[in-house]
Amino acid sequence: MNYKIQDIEKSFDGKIVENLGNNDYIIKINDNEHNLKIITMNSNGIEFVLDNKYHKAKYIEQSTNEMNIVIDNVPITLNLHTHFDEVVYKNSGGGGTGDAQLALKSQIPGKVVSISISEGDSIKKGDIVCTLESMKMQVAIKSHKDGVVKTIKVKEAATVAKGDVVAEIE
Amino acid sequence: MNYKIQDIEKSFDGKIVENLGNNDYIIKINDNEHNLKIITMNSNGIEFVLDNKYHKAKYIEQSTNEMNIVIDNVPITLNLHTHFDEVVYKNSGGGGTGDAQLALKSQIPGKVVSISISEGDSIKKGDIVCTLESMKMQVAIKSHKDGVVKTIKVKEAATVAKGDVVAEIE
Amino acid sequence: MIEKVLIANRGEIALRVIRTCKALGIKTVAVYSDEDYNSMHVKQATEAYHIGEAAPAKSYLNQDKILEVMLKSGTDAVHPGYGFLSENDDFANLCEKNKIIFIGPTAESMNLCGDKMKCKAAMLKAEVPTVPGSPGLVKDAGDAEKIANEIGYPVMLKSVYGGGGRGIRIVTNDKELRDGFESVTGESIAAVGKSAILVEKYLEKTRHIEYQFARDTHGNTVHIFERECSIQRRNQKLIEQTPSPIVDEETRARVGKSVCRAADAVGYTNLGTAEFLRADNGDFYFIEINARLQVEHPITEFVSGLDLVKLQLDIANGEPIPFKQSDLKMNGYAIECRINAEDTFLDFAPSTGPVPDVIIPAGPGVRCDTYLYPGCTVSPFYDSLMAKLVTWGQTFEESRTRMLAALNDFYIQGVETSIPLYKTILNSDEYKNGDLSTDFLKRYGMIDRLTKDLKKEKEEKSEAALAAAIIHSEYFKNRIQNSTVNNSNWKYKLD
Amino acid sequence: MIEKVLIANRGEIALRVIRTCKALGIKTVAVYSDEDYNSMHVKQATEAYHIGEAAPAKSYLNQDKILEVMLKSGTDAVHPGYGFLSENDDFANLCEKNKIIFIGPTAESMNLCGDKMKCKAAMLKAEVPTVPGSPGLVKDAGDAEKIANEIGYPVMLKSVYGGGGRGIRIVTNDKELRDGFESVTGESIAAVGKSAILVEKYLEKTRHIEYQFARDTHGNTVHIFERECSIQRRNQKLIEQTPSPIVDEETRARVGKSVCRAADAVGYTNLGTAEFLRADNGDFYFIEINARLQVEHPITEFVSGLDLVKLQLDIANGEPIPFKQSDLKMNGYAIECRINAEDTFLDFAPSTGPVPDVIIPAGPGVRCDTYLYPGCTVSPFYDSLMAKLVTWGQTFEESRTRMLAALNDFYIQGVETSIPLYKTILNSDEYKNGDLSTDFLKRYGMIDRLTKDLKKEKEEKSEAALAAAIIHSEYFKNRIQNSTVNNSNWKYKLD
Repeated sequence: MNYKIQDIEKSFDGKIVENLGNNDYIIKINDNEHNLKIITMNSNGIEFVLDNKYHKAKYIEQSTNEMNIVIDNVPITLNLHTHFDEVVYKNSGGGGTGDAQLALKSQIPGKVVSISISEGDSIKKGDIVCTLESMKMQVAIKSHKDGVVKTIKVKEAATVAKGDVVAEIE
Repeated sequence: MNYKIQDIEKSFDGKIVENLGNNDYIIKINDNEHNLKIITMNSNGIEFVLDNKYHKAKYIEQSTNEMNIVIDNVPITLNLHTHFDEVVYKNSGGGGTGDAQLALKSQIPGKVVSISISEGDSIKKGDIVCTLESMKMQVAIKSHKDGVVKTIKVKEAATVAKGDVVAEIE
Repeated sequence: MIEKVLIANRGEIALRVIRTCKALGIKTVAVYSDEDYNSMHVKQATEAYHIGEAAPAKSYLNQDKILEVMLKSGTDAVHPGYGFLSENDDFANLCEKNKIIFIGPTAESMNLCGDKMKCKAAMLKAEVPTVPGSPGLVKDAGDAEKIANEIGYPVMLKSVYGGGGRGIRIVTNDKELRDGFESVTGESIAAVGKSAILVEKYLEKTRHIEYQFARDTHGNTVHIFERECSIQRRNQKLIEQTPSPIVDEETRARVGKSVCRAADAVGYTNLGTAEFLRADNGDFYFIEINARLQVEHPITEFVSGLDLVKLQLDIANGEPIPFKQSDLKMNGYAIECRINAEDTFLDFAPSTGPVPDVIIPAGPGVRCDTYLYPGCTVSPFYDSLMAKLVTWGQTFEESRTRMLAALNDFYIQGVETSIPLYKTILNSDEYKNGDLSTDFLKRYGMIDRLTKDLKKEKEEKSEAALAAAIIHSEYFKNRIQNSTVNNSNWKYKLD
Repeated sequence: MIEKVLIANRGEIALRVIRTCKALGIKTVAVYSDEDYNSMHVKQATEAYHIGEAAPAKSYLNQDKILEVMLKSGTDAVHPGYGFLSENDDFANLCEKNKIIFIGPTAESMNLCGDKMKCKAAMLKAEVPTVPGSPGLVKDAGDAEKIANEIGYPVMLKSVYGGGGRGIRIVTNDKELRDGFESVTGESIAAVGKSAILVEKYLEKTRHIEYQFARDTHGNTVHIFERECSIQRRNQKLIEQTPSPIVDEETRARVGKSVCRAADAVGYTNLGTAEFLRADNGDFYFIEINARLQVEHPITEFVSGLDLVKLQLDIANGEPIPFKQSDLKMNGYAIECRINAEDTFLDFAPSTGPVPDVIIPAGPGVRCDTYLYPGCTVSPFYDSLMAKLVTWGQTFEESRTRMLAALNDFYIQGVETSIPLYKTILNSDEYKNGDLSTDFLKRYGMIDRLTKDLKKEKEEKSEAALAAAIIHSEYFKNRIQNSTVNNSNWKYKLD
């Protein structure tokens, strides 16, 4: 499979060369072979020794072509080039980011203190959509693009989780 | 239900008086009512607040009329007087302890270093049956009664877990 | 003698107080909100009482409910921790009335500390230097100019009705002052319909240096050295250390004496902290007294050998402080990093939620005060301080490198933390050289450096990340061949 | 300069060494057996290499394999920890030959320390008092009687072929000696076909007191105070403390000087410990030198402020010890409890298995060195030391009460531990009064007292236990009504 790591200007080819049994594997990244021993593994994460170095990874989220993991406390996003479409459900919400994206998501969890817009309003990128309170702080959620407010998905005093859609902007 | 606690010269009556919902209960021990709030619970253990004191219990083993728990790090054996026979499997091995008991169990885990008896031998209470090694120490497993060795259940160099039957003495 | 203490707080500080009480054989009473029924302070206290809903106003700030628990549980003293009711003189009063010892200053002294104008007046009388400026409001531009020339430019014109940077002007000469006076007055009238202006010396590149002090009911006062807390974000301390790299023996003793005068001046009892701004020219200016145990008290404990909570209890029991100023010797160097649940790159926005796994660092010279345990939750209802990581060393370098090693060991799954930022800061030459100031993060572009450090870290971890991804894909493929997959959340179906 | 250290050990001591290396920026190489692939030292080291099967002979004692890893990984020094290869002069030799720094004394000095007869002779020459007795074997009963009269009765007759209490006789006068000599000779010949007898002064109510010392390659020697380790079971230390309650300044300095002579006499380099018996009359007798870092080194770290592993690395790098004897000041009091996986009531038999949950105590003055984490396993292949709980206080009482609180907080699910015994000991008047001796447990019937304490604890917990049982029964009843029960292991079917 072919991988790219976000923020890093390289792409990688990676595959398992051999399963040696007893949780030992030989894997190949680009042209180099590596020894890998799985210590523990489940669907949430893996602990392994790669070429005599211990690593601990947590699998956060996977979509058709993107995978978020935290390895040794370092969050890394991998882009995958593969064909899992038939089985993998794309669970990252809308389609892509940027101007095309309808959904405005909250990057923090919190309680809605106030909502600054109404459905049908024309708004600019950076306009405050609503204000959340969390840990005694007030944080403004701002529009990610110019557009018209299609729907507001939250109510005052409601609790919002990280990643929840706050509003849809067309 | 009626309970007795090993090593304590009292017997207790205990029951749930009311389930108040939200994990709150009123229970009655002898003549006194107590408030109990379950914090977490599964089949292995429970954390709860009893009359405003926090406790953590682990359920170790239960048979028809005996229950072993560790509460706040204190191991306690309760004798139950109830009629669960139809559903509860008595998983404590043989029947009772003392002279009637056939099975000699190891109280420690370890590796069998040597076996000192043969099947058919007549032995006395306290005679060494086998020697285990664990954590660099050698520990002798001694017969719990006078009798004849019916079967030896372990082999040299085998690993024995705590509670495993080492031999049967008739 | 205090025999049972209610801790009107939660989180790491509740645990900190419980710990000393346990060692002294004093019973503890925890209180908890709906959000905290599974929190560590509930589990560690002798008794625990539910006091209400998650919102602080309905639980940890609910004085009536807390009083009810104190009376019901037979508590003879209350420790307020920091935050919540710790500097609330009404609560101190309520305790006094109900004959429950409030572990802290009297309501009267607390009130005096909390009133900035009255407190400043008391300091002037006690010859404790405050930031030079007008003693109160200035009458007009002429008055302001007179004062500006006395204290020297640059000065700051401040409308008392301003706030958040509005109604403030820094001026460097008489002309700018006269123009500035007019516009600040105008802004203030436009905004709130009235104007009232203060003049204060404007200080650049200041350090935040504070002194721990203690004063008993017999009038004995000691200071327990300084702490430098210059590394801040949004006026909140991130990293504290003691000794300060720019405080020598002579300065320590000199400023320390003024701290004792300050404590005497407000009739303080129990432990408190006098906060100072330290100007780049070396002058110290008193800002305020924090009338409670501070978050950063462990660094003082490390270098003094004292248990400050025990000292609080002794003083609350009416005992004299069991040592003299001359008995106190500073031993080694200590650093504290406040491990916050926050996202450095989202302007330090809160990060909350379940924490399935934690590894807490330990070892020689390492102390970690925390409420975290595997399976706990970081609540959005309370502040973001999850842990205080504190290290000690015989030298500053030893305490710094121990901190770095401990930061590397600290594993908190599930929430964003300030740990990566602290690694960048502790590795910087500016930090190593003690070149600290309250604008340290901005002055030295620490967030940008962190971005670079994280990119480097990503590069270092890229092979391991790929390995994890490769194994995951393989595992996934094998599993889906053997089971029915519910596509909507396959992730949870694998095990 | 050492840049990469292999730790030829496992468990808490491997972690301890890794910690200091991390703080100093030194890379670490862990080695692990089949049993340890999921152990914390594998996770914390920079690199980790598998070296063989669980049995120590096939892994941690496998010199060839460890050498192979050292060469492959580019290690320039090896830290042996304690146990395993730490006092193996062949291994020290092997390292020397392969130009890998062995962090400890030279093979030659180690050999001298390990040979009791040669070491005793070196001590006599250096005027370090050893237990009075015959310099070697005695010729006959007459010779024995002569020596007995020189050193004074009671004396002990010891067959060098005895062991485990056999072939030993305590005699109090000439007549008993002559009778005893005959029977010991007879017993020894009967048992092993030959006899060889030593005479040694018999000491009652002895204390085990040892001195930490350091000696660099330039010949500088310092002692770093004493540790009292009298509380033992089967000659294994359970609780250690410093300072010893019966060592005053004058004694500390006097015996300390003899410790430095002892280190010089055997040409020691690096850190070592000189063990003494302290007779009830106050005399100190040298027993042996432990040529390695000791389990109980953290209490010395607490009162000296030193990082002893760092000191080991400095000395191994050929640096002079960076302080003088006169620079060392003892600060406060420290206690260590060895948290063993053992069942006090089964004569301290091992207790092993999975540890699903652990709560490790922390707080001011508390340090816990441990390999435990939730989900780890206590292996039957290695020794029973799971954790070292160490507390410090300004006073002995503070360190003692902190230890009691920390012992109460320590939660280890799944195995039996020595924690309850330590609570009984630390609460006893004899311990509080410092009335210690190597037979402390028997002398004061501590196991019986523990039984009583546990019974009391059971009584206190009986209502809570009942509550847990009642809820369990209810829960169980509800569940079995709703599901098919596999009677054979219903316990695991409930969730």
